Amino acid sequence: MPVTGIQAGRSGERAGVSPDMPARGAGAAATPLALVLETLSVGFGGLQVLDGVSMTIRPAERHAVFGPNGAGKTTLFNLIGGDLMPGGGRILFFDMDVTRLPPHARVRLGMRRTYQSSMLFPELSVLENLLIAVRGVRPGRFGLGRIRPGDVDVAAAETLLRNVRLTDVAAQTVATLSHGQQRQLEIGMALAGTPRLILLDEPAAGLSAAERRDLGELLTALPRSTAFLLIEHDLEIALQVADRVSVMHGGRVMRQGTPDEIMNDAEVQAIYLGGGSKEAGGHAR
Amino acid sequence: MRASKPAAAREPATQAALAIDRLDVRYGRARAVQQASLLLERGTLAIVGRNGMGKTSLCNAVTGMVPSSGSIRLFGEEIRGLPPHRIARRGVAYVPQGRRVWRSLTVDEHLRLAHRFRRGEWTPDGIYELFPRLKQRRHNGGTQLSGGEQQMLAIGRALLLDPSLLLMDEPTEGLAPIIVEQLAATLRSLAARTEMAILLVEQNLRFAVDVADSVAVMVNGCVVRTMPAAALAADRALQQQLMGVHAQGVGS
Amino acid sequence: MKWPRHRDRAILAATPLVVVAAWACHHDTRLFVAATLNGVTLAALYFLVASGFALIFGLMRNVNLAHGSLYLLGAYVGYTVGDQTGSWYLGVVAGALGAAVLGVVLQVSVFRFMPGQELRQALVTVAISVVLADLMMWVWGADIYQLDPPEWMYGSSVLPIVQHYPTYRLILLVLAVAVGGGLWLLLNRTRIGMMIRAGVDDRMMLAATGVNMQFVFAVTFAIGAGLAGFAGVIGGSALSISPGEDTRYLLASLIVVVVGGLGSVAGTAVGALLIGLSEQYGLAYAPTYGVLFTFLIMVATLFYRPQGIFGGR
Amino acid sequence: MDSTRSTPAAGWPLLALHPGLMLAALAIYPMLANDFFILQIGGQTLMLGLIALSLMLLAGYGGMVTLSQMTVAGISAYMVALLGDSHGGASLGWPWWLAIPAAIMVAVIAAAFIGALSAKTEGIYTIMITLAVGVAVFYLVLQNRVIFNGFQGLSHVRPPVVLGVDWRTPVAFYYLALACAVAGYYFVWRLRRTAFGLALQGIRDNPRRMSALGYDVIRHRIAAHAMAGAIAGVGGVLLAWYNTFVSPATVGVDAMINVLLVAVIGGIRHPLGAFLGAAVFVLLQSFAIDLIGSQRFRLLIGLIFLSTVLFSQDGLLGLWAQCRRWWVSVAGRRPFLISSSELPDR
Amino acid sequence: QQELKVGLVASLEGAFAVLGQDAVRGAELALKERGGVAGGKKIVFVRGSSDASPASAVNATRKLVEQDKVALMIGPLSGSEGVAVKDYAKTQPAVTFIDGSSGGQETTLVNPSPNFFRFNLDGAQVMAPLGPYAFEQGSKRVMVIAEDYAFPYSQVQGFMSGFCKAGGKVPRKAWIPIGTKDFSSVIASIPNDVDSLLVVLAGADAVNFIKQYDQAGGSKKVIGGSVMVDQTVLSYRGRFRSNLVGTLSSGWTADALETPAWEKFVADYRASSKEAFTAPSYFAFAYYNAVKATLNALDQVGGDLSDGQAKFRKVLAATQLQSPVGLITLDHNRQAVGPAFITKIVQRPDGKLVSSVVKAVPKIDQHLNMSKAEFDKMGIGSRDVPACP
Ligand SMILES: Nc1ncnc2c1ncn2[C@@H]1O[C@H](COP(=O)(O)OP(=O)(O)OP(=O)(O)O)[C@@H](O)[C@H]1O
Ligand SMILES: Nc1ncnc2c1ncn2[C@@H]1O[C@H](COP(=O)(O)OP(=O)(O)OP(=O)(O)O)[C@@H](O)[C@H]1O
Ligand SMILES: [Mg+2]
Ligand SMILES: [Mg+2]
Repeated sequence: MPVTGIQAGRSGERAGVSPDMPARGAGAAATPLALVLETLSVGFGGLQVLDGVSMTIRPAERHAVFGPNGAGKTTLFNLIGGDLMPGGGRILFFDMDVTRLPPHARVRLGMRRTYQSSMLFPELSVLENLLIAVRGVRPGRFGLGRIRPGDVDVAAAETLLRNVRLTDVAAQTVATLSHGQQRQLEIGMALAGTPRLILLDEPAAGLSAAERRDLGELLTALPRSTAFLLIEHDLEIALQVADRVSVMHGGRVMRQGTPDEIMNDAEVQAIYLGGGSKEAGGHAR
Repeated sequence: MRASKPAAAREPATQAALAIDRLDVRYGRARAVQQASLLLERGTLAIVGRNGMGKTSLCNAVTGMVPSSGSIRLFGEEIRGLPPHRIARRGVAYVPQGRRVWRSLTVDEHLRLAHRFRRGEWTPDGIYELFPRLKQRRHNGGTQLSGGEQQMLAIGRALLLDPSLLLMDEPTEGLAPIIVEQLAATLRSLAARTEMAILLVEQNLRFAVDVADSVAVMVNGCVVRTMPAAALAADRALQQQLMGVHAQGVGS
Repeated sequence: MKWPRHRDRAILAATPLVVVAAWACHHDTRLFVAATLNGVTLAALYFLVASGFALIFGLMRNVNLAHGSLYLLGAYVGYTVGDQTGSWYLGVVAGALGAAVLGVVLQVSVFRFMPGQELRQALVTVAISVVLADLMMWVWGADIYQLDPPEWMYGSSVLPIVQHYPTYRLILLVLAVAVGGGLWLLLNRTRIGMMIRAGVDDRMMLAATGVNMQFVFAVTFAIGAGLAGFAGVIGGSALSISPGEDTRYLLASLIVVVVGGLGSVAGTAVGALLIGLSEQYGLAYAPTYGVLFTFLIMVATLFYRPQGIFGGR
Repeated sequence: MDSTRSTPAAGWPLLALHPGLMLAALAIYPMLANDFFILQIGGQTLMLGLIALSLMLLAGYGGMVTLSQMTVAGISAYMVALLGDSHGGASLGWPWWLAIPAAIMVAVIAAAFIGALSAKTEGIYTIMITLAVGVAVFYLVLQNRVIFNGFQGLSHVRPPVVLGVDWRTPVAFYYLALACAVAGYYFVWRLRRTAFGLALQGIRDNPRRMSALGYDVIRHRIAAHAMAGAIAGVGGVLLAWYNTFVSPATVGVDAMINVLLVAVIGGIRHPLGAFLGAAVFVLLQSFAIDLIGSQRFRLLIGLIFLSTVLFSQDGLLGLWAQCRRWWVSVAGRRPFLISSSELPDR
Repeated sequence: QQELKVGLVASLEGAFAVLGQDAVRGAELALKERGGVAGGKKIVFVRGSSDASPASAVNATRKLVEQDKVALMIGPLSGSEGVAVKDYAKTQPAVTFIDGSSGGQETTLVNPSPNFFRFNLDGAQVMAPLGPYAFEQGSKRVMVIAEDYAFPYSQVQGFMSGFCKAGGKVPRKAWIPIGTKDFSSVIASIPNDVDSLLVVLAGADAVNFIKQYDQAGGSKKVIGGSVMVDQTVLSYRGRFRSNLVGTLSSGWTADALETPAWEKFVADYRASSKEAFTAPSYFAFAYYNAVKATLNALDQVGGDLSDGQAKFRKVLAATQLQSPVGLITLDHNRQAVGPAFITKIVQRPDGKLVSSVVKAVPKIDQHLNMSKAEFDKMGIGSRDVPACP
C-alpha cells in the first residue's frame, strides 16, 4: 500500500516524500482528498507543541490517532477545527484552503468535532442540545419561526437521541446528567447533519463497557461517505473501527500504517502501548 | 498536622477503612444513590457500573461534596455531614471524575499546595518521577495541560495528601495505555506496602480487576453485588449480566 | 506572544500620541509636566482604591460593588478616630480595620452562600451599597469632612519645572508603589495566594485537599476590604469625604480594574495610569469633552482586548 | 452569567398565571383606576417594563448583561425629540410617521453598534463596556449644547394627535403602551422556542461550542442586540412622550442601573419578570414616601432590593416559583416519595 | 375645620437629600408660625420626593396633583427640576405652583407659565451686584472656574454683566465637568496674568478646590459663587479655612445679617428641629418664603380657591412679601424682585467663619436692573455668554 501521507515534518524521517505530493498527485483530479494537512506547527510560549505535522485523509477514511499523553493530538484537532490558528502550515478540506476560516465556517463545509472534555449547553435539555447541533448546519439559524415537535429538525434530533441512547433523559437539563451521559451527548452532537469529516477526541472516555460497545457499533455503522479522525486510548474500539492509524509523539507524526503494523511496532509499544502485561510498569517507583 | 488523623488509622485496626451504610444521595427529587451499603476493610475495592448509576454521587457523598443521608464511617468514625475539608484532614484524598485541576495554578503549584502538610512518603519530586511528563510541564497552568496530563496531575495531587483512604473516580480516563499499566502497578504496590485503602470507580474493567481485590457493582443507585475481583474476571456471563458487557469481555 | 503581533498597531497608535505630547510640551512645558504629574499621582490614588477591588474581584471572582462603600466607611471611621485622638496614623489604622471587619462580615454572612454567581453577587453588593450609603448618611450626615495629614506631609515640595507641588500627592505615589509590591508578593509568592486562586477555580476540590476555604476567603476579603478602608483614609486626606464619594470611587475602581485586566497587579497599575492621566489631560486641555474621552478609551480598550490590557484566559 | 444559569428552567411550568386572564385584567384596568394610576403607575410600568424586557432578552436568553439598554432607549427618545418637535435643541420637525420609525431605526443601529463593540466580551466585561458606552453617551448629551441642549435637555416632546386621539391623555397613552408591551412580551416569550432563541441560549451556555456547531456567535450577538434595541427603542419613544422631555438624567448612570434592578427584581429569566419588576419599582418609587416618610426611604428601597436578590435566585418570579414548589412538595409529599423510589430504570 | 392639601416636593433622595430635608424644615417652619392654619383652613402638607432629576420631580409632582389631589404645589428644589415642573404646570391650569428653591433663569424668563410663581431670585440676579463691586476692589482680570451647567452659567452671567461693563476682563473660563474632585490640572492651567479667580463650585467641590489651590501654593484672590460660601463649606474644619477669610461673594442672605427679622428667623429655625443646621441653608430660606407667601395669600382671600383659583393667584401675584431679608415682590412673569447681599467671609472671635454683609442691594429684577432690550441683547447665560476677554 502506498504511503497515503503521513510525514514527520522537519525531522527528516521518511524524508523522501515531500509533504504535499500525495495530495496533489495524479489522483487529485478525481475525488479530492478529505483533509490535507501540510507541515502544521504551533507553539505556546517557548513550547513547540506541534512541529511540522503533515497528514492526508481520503474521503471515507477511518483514521485513528494514537500517541502518549501530551503528544499534541488534541492540539491538532484544535487546529483542524479552527479553535486555534496554526503558527505555520496549511489545512485543505476537500481541496479548499480553510487554514484561516473561523470554526463555524468550517462546520458549514461539513466538518464536525467532539471535545475531550464535554462542551455542552448545561441549561438546556438534551433534546435542545441536539436540536441546536442539527440547526447549526442548516440555513435559518436566525429563524424566528417557532420550532414545533414534528419538524424535520426535531425528528433528526430525535434520531440522534436514539443513536446515542439518551431517549430516556431527553427532557432533562444537561447539568443533571452523569459524566458518561454527557459524553454520549457529546458524540451525538457531532453526528448531526451529514458531515463529511468528523473529529472524535477520545469519544469512549468515561463510557462504561456497555456504552463503549454501543459506540463501536455506532461508529462502524456510520455511512461510508463520512470520514473520521479518531483519537482514542481505548485500543479495542480504535482497532475495531479504524482503517489506518497514525502515531504522534512529541508534536510529530512518528508512524503511520495499518492497525496491525502499528500494534506490532516495537517503538510504538515502547512509548505508548506498553508491554500489555502486568510487569511492564512495575518499577515505576 | 499528623495529629489530625485518628490514631486508629495507622494501627492495624480492627475497624474497616470505609463502611457505608444505607446511603442516600438526592438531587432535588431524583435519587442518585439509594440505600447503598458498602464495606472496605483494607486494600482496594473497585466499583463498576454503567453510566449514570450513581458511582460519582457515592464518591462525592464520601468526600462531603454533596449532602447525603445514611451513614459513612471512616475507620469507625462517622464522617457524614462533616465539611469536605474536615473529611480531607482525616485522611481522605480524592481523584475526581473529570480531573478538576485548578486552571490558574501551575503544575508545580498544584503539587506544592497539596504537599502542604508534608507528611507521608510522597513528595512532588516523587510524583514527577512517577509521571515524567508532568515534570516537563511543571510551569504550565492547569488548563494548558493535555487531558492525560491533567489526569496525572489529579492523581499526583491526591497522593501527596498521604491519604489513609484514596478515592479514585475513573482515574484512567484519557491516559495512554502505557501509563495505565504503570498506574496499576503503582496502586498495587501502594496497597500492598502501606495501610492505605483504595476505593476505585472504574469503567475499564480490565484495570479494575487488575488492581482491586474485590469488585462492587452498582445498578440504579444501589450496590447490588460485591465479589472477589478474580471471580468477576473469570465469569463472563456475570459480566454480561451485570454490565451488559458481551462476548469479548475481560478474561484473566 | 501577544505583544509582538500588536507591535505595528501599537506604534501606529503611539506616534500621534507622541506628537501631541511634544506639541503640548512645547506649548506650555509647566502645564504639561504638572498635568502629567497630577495624572500620575491621581493614578496612585486610583490604584490604592482599586487594588483591594482587584484582589477580591480578580482572585475570588467576587464582583464587590460595595467596594466604594467600604472606601467611604474607612474614610469616615478614619476621620472620626483621627479627629478624636488627634493622630492621623491611628485614623489610618482604624479606617483600614473598620472596613476589613465589615468585609469579613459580608463575606461570612452573604457571599459565602453564592459562590461563583457573579451577577447575583454584583446585585447583592449593589443593594448593600445602597443600604450602607443611607446608613452612613444617617450616622455622619451629609457634611463634608476632610482629614488633615500630619504637618510634614502637608504643604508643598519644590520640584523642577512645576515649582511647588503638594507633598501629600508625592506620598500617595510612594504608598501606591509599596502596596502594589506587597500585593504582588502576596499573590505570587505566598501559599495563601495560591490557595485563593485554587479556591476560585474549584473550591470543592480545594476543600477536598483539606483547606478550609471559608477561612481563606474571609482572610482575602479582609485584606481587600482593609485596602479599601486604607485608601479611604488616604484619599480622604487628599480629597474630601462626603456622600456620593462611594460611587465615584467604585466607578473608578471598576474602570481601572477592567481596563487593566482582572487579577493582575500590573494590569491594575496600567489601568490606573491610563485613567488618571486621561482625566487630568482632559481637564487641562479639553475640559468640555475630556470626560467623554476617558470612557471612549475604555470602550476602545475592551473592544480590542476584551479581557482588559493584561487580562488573559 | 452564572446566576442566570443556576435556576433550572423546569421551574416555569409551576407559574400558573393564565395569560388570557392577565391580559383581560390589564385591558379593563383603566376603567377601575384614576388618571394617576392609569398614566403614572400603569403607563410608566409598561414603558419601563418594555425597556427592562429588552435587557431580559439579552441577559436571560443570551447571557449578555448589558447596562446600555437605557442608553438605547434614551437615544431613541432624543431622536424623536430631535427629528420631531421639541424645544431647546436643533429639532428638525419631521412628521411623526417619519420621525418615529427613524428614531427607532437609529436606536436599532446604535444597539447593533453596541452589540458589535461588546460581542467579544463576556460577563463583567460586557457590563463594563456597555456601562462605558452609556456613560460616554451621557457625557455627550450633557456637554453638547448645540444639538442636545446640554444639561437642560430637550423639552416639549409630545406625541402627535393621530386618528383624532391625543396620545398623551392617560387612557390613550396607557393603551398605546399596553399594545407595545404585549407585542414585545409575545415576541420575546415566543423567541425562546425559535431557532434564533435556541441559538441565543446556546451561546449563553457555551459560545465556543456554538461556533463548533456552525453558528456565527458574533453575528448572533449583534442580531440579539439589534432586536433588543428595537424593543428598547419603542420604550424610548414612549419614555419621551411620557416625560414630555428628555435630558441627560434620562440616560444617566442611575437610570441605567435602574433598568437592571427592574429586570432582576422581577426575574431575569422570564419576560414576565421585566414587567413585574417594573410594577414593583414604580409602585415603590411613588408610594414609599407615604409608607416610611421622607427620611429613610432609600433604606427601604435598598432593603427590599437586597432581600429580593438575597433570598431568590431569580427575582420575584423565582420566589413565586419557589413558593409553588414548596407548596406542591408539602401538599403532595407522600405520593412523590413513593413514586420516586419506584422510578423506572435509568 | 376644613382641610387644604398642599403638595410639597423636595429632593429627599440622592446627592441633594440633606439639602432637601433642610428645605422641608423651612417649609414647616413657615406653616408652624401660623399654627398650621391659613384662610380658615387647616393646611396639610403632602410630601413628594425627587432625586434631583427632572423626571423624578415631575413624577412626584404629578402624583401629588393627580393622585393626592392637592390644590397648591410647592417645589421643586433644583434648577432643571424647576423647568420641568413649570412645563408640567402648563398642563394643570387648575393648580397653582409655587417654586421651592430652584434658581434656573429660564424657568420664569422663557415661556413662563401663568400658574407658576417664584419667590426667590434666580442665579444671575443674586450675583449681579458682585461684578462692579469686585472691580472696585481691585480685581481687573478674572479667570472663571465653574461647573458646566445652567446654574453656574447664570451665576457667571450675573457677575460678568456688571463686571465687564465696569471694564473688567475675563480672559479665560474653565468649565469643569460636574463631579470633578481633583482640580490640580485646572489649577496648573491658571494663567499668570489674572489677578483673581471667580469660583462657582458647590459643597465638597469648593472645599477640594480651595484645599488644592492652597497646597499648590496659589495666592490669587478668590471670589466665590453664591453657594461657594454656604455654611456647608464654612463650617467645615480643616487647615485651609484661614484662606477663605476675606473671600467676596454674593447671596440671597448672609450669616451675619444683623436685622431683627433675620435674627428671629434664625432663632426660630434653630428651635424648630433638633437636626437643624447652625444656620438655615438657602434652601430652608427659599422654601420658607414660598410657603409664607402662599399662606399669606390664602389668608387674604379667606381660603377661597374657587374660580380656578383666579382670586388667589391675583393676590399672590401682587404679594408684598416681608421676608427675613427684606421685601420681595413679583414681576409680570411672577418672578421675584428682591434684595441680594455682597458678603465677605470673616472669622468670628469664637473661630467660626461667617459671611458678613459688605453691601446690601435692595432690589434686583430678572433683567439684572438693565433694560429689557439691553438684557435681551446679552441673552441667556451660557458657556460663551457674556464674554469680555
Ligand atoms: N494553551 C496551552 N498553553 C501551553 N501549553 C499547551 C496549551 N495547550 C496544550 N499545551 C501543551 O501541548 C501539549 C499537547 O497537548 P494536547 O492536548 O494536544 O495533547 P494530547 O495529545 O491530546 O494528549 P492527551 O492524550 O493527554 O489528551 C501538552 O503538553 C500541553 O501541555
Ligand atoms: N447535579 C445533579 N442534579 C440532578 N441529577 C444529577 C446530578 N448529578 C447527577 N445526577 C443524576 O444522578 C444519577 C447518577 O449520577 P452519577 O454522576 O453519580 O453517575 P455515575 O455512576 O458516576 O455515572 P458515570 O459513569 O457516567 O460517571 C444520574 O442519573 C444523573 O443524571
Ligand atoms: Mg487530548
Ligand atoms: Mg461518574
